[in-house]
Amino acid sequence: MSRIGVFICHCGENIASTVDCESVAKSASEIPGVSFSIDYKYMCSDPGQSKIKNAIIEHKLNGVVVAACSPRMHEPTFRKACAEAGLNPYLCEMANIREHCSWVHPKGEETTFKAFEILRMLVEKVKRNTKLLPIKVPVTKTAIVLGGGVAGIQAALDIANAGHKVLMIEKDPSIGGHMAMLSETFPTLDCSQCILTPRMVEVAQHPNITLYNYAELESLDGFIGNFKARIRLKAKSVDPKICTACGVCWSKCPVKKIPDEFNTGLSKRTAIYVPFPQAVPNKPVIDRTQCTYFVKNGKCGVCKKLCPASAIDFETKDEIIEVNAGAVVVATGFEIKHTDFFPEYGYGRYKDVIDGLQFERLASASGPTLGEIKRPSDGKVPETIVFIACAGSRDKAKGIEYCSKICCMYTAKHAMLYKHKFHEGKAYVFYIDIRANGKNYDEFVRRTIEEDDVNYIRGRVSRIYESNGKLIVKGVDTLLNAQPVEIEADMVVLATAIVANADSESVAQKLHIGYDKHHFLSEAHPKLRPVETNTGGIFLAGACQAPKDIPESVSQGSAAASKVTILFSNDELTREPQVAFVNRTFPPQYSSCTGCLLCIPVCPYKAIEKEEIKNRNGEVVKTVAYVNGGLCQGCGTCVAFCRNKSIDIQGFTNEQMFTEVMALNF
Amino acid sequence: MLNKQIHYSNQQLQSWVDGLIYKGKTVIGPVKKNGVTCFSEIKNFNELILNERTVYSAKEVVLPKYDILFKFAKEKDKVFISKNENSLNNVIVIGLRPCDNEGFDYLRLFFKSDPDILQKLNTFISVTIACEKKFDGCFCEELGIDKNYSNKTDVLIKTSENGYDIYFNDRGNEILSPQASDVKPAEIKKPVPNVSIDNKVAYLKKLSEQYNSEKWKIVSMGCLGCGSCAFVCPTCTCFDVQDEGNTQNGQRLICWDACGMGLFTKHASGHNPRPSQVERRRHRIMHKFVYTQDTEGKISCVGCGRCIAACPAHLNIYNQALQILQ
Amino acid sequence: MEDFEPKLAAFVCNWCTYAGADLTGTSRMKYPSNVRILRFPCTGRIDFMLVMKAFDSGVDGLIVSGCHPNDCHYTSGNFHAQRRWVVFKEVLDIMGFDTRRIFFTWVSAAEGAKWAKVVTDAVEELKKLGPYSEFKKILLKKLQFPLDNKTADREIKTEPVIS
Amino acid sequence: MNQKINQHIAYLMKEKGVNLIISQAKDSNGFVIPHFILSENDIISSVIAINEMRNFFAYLNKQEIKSFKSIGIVCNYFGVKTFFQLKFENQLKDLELFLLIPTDDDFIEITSEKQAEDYLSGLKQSTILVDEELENVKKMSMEERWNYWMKTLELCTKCYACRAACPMCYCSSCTTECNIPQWIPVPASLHGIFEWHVMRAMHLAGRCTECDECVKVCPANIPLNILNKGLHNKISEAFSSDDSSIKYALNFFQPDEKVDFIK
Repeated sequence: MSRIGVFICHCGENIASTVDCESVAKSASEIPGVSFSIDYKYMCSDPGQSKIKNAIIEHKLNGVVVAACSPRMHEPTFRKACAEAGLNPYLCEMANIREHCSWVHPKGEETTFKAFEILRMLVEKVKRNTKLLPIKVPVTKTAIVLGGGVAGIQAALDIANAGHKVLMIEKDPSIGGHMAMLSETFPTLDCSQCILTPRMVEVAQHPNITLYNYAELESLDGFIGNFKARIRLKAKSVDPKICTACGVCWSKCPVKKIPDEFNTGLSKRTAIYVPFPQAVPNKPVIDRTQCTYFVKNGKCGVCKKLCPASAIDFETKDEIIEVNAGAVVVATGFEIKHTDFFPEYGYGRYKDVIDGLQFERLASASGPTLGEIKRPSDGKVPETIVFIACAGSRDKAKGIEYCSKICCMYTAKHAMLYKHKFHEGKAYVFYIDIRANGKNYDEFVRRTIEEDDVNYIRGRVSRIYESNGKLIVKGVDTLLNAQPVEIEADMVVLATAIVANADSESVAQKLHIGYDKHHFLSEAHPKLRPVETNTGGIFLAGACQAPKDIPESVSQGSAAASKVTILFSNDELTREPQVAFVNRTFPPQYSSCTGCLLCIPVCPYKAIEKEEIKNRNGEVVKTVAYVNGGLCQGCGTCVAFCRNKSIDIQGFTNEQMFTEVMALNF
Repeated sequence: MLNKQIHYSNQQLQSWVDGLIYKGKTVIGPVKKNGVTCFSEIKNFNELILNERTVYSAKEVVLPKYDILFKFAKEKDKVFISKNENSLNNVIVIGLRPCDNEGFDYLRLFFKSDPDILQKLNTFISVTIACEKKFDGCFCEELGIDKNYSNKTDVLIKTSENGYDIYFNDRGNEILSPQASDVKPAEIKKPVPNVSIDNKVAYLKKLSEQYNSEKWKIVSMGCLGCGSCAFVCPTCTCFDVQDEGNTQNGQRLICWDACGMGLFTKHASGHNPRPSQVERRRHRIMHKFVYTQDTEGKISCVGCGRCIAACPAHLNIYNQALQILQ
Repeated sequence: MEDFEPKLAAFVCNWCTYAGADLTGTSRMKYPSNVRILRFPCTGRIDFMLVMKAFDSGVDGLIVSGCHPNDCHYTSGNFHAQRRWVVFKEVLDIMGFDTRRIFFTWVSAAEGAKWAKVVTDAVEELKKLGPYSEFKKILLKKLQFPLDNKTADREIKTEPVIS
Repeated sequence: MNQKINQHIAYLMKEKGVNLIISQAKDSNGFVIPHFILSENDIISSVIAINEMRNFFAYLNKQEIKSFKSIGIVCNYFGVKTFFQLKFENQLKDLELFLLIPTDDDFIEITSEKQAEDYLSGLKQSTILVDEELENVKKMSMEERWNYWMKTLELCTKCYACRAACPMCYCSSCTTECNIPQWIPVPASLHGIFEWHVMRAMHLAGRCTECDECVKVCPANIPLNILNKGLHNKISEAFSSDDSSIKYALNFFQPDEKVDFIK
């Protein structure tokens, strides 16, 4: 028998000024099944909530309807209050008589009557509500960290240090990401590798971290706490367990003219290679797209012959392993636009027009020039360098409307490094705005301008062309009445835009997470849930979400790690029970589901799968659909889709919705 | 007892029926609706279709496909109930066939303890047309029903040379109100003991011995489990009681139900004592030919053949019974 | 028809239109009070049978509304709903059901003003169309108050409900 | 059936372990009825024009028939279409089926989805179905249409023969049998009838094979195929951009799909 309690809130004057709450409470008390009805000034206040709690206990209520504001506002409040009084929170419903009634209609009988009718519908619905218990899902306390850049490294170390297993997947032969390529870091100018490599080594040596370098995620199935990932371990052709990294192979490899990715093409590497001397793990791999043995069908094999440890095996194949994990941290990083993206700057034809990352390699002590700034074209030290900020960024015409965030700072850093290394040199920076909003950032830029005498010109560069071995940079100075400026430069550095990885879209699809129109991965909420995605258990760290500098990437890595450890702090995960389920009944029917399985493609979360019902002898007696409660997000599309109502959704069951509709009762 | 007789020409028959309608009687007869012959109220003689067997039997007059027993409504703490009164006073059903009358006769036995329906059955005046020919699938004669005569009707119309011979009893007299001079006493046909039919009925009863026969499986193969046979049958009486409405008001209805449907015997527990069409088909055949011999003293199939025409697989209930007995 | 007040129900999704209607409230826009809003998790959840049931319960018109395509909280519920409505509308059209009385719209959480307009327009349209008596004719008639002595032949007093 | 088929039936029963053939025959009243062949003795020859043939796939939903496991079924084009659709919907599991399609004096045998697909693509029909009655109904005004249907549906007794005979209505428990909540009113009042037929049409939309079995078995002569064909046309019209591999239009959508009546 229903004993519903009805609580009508005045919301101060917000409701009471147009709705006669007292009379609603009185008429509500006459609805069959309502055993308690009261109106009060502020139902959400402490005394208001106590009224609900007391009534639940005193009148043994088995359902509560609070007629007040929108359930989107206070449903959790009142459900919690009910739970505190011992009533299952899902037996509480809210009737929205403020946003949908008192605020949108004038004072009058009509409005009061509408408030009553809204209330009546909810009373009828709540009569059909059932107790729901939160769903418990076991949690596999292993995290996958996708990407071994600084954000991934930070996340992996934090999770591992919290005592959980971490599987790190890195597509390149070494972890380190973009940060390993940098020379010095703003605003303190400490050496990037000096601060990063200890972390990289820590990852490699951490007992809780398993590193899969030269590997890619094939697919991810399952749901929060219970993911199943398939990882493709690309064939390295070198057994890292045997290899001693003596270096014979790469020094003798005959294929020597491959542009070195790590040095942004400024130097060459061999087909068997370690990407950089501090690589972690420091073991070579064979680039099969370049190796003569693979390109020319078994000719060559020099490395194999020379390897003192016989670590080289041309026969190894890509291996796919399956791992279980409870959470995924996506830290796949970013790419930059290369100079060939800019027609006005010569489509990358001028060797001395380089991008910021190339400048980093030039300035790096371990770089191709051992830290000397030399022109790529002839190796001369440039006497004049022009830096162009916002190359591509904030440019709607180029389809990149956003600010790449780090260019202002690294351009200042580049100019400063150049001036430190070559005091006589002239440095010009073309900029639109200087965005130096971080700790010590603005001071750093000021220092560049004031102490290091870098010439900042506010304006854009319209064109660069070569003339007599010089690069003529034509631009305007908007601070000097848009006067045209022409600079004869020896080198031009473009602070090119940061863009999402080319495979960002396919990664997002593999992970079933969203991405924005620039293909950066989407966070669940831009402000309040910046490291979560819309898919439970998958978190974002670093520049895969948006352009970020190192401190931000690191803090996001830590944030994602803390989300993961929060998730792993319980053996079981509690989920909202408002999920769909396929009915079950006794034999010989077992379920009214006939197993047409047409509902499977309807589910946006791939939560519906085929299930075989077996009898005691293990024989399949019926094939039906099964909704995985861990994956279901409760949209109910399958419920409306199912022809014979075999699927239902808790909290919005067919019976509840039917009754609510019939209670319209005009 | 159809103890009187009168002769009508075509014209006279028509003006009599039109006269009844004119007098405010509710006349129900076979008409064509959407290409389907069925019993419905007529407004003029020409609507009548007298040379066809109706798809749905005349039981609809007494037992419509759904009927409201009563309505209820709630106001404050009071519940009001209003009983539905629909008597068949003033109703004349024309164009019945002898089989329909046999059907009504069975219904009278079946509903002997339901005063409401019994009253309905006994109120309306029946006008029967004797069949000259067999219709598709008819087998009434096999069951001892005279297709040319029925003493269970108030008026019997038989085609004769240049018109109709009309036999009637006292109730029929009321609606015919003939001129005394035209009326002749009719020869009263008394039921003649028919040994072969009695033997056949006894033979059909032997079906109960075949209750566990394997042949039921073969017989039931064609049955798809719809309710068309029961819904067209003149002697199928099963109904389902349904409450419609909400907490404020609603009504209690009786609706036709059919033993061929899977839900018919399904218990609330989920158990179904007739789990498959084998048991359901067996029940139907046994009910028509055996069970009612025990309960009402006669077989309840009247041989009208409507179910054969309506069945998606055109299963012949009588042939199937014989097939089991073979 | 002057003083005919149409009865209107609205099936809305929780994430867009319900929130949009909330916004109408918070921005204190006004619209006719004829509408009753029912909250569904997603337009994908709105069973066409429930649309039928709304007309059973006596509405003269119905608003069905959810997130704009591509804005679905559940990514694709509204796309499935959209196809469903195409077919459902065709069934009703072939059967001669007055589909002018079903208002399919998309109202986002930010479109408080659109919601007010949708309701206002629907009520206006329904006022033009009048009550849906064709459909109400096929419903079984309910016992209506006040009852006269003839219609109510028995009166039962219920006891107060005891648990 | 013709001699070649009968010979093959005998072969199937003797050699292939087929223990039931659902064949077709004409009864004494000229109705086409199912003819169940359980042994070679049951084989009869009969002459039924191919377009007169019925679609008896609904029998395969019966548990008693399913238990035969290895079944032959004599059918025409619609049977093959039904077979294909049922396979797509994961039905006919654990059944070994032999479809026998009579031709002039020979027959075609289909046992797999692949063969069915080939057969069907060989007989590609126009995607828009033409039906005189449908055209007439479409021409009517809304009020006329409503009255037309109310008049036609009036005779429906909800015997559910349309459901029973429909091969696509294979649900072990229909929504009509669900009583919490009672989706479809039980009484055969116009209201209950209307809702049932709307629901039936909706559930068959995009799945119906247009075999018209529902019309053939309806005692009340209700032209349900108007609805079936109307929906078929609507789906081919509205979702024609779907490629042919999509076998069910309603659990699928195209990105950025727009519908004009949703404002």
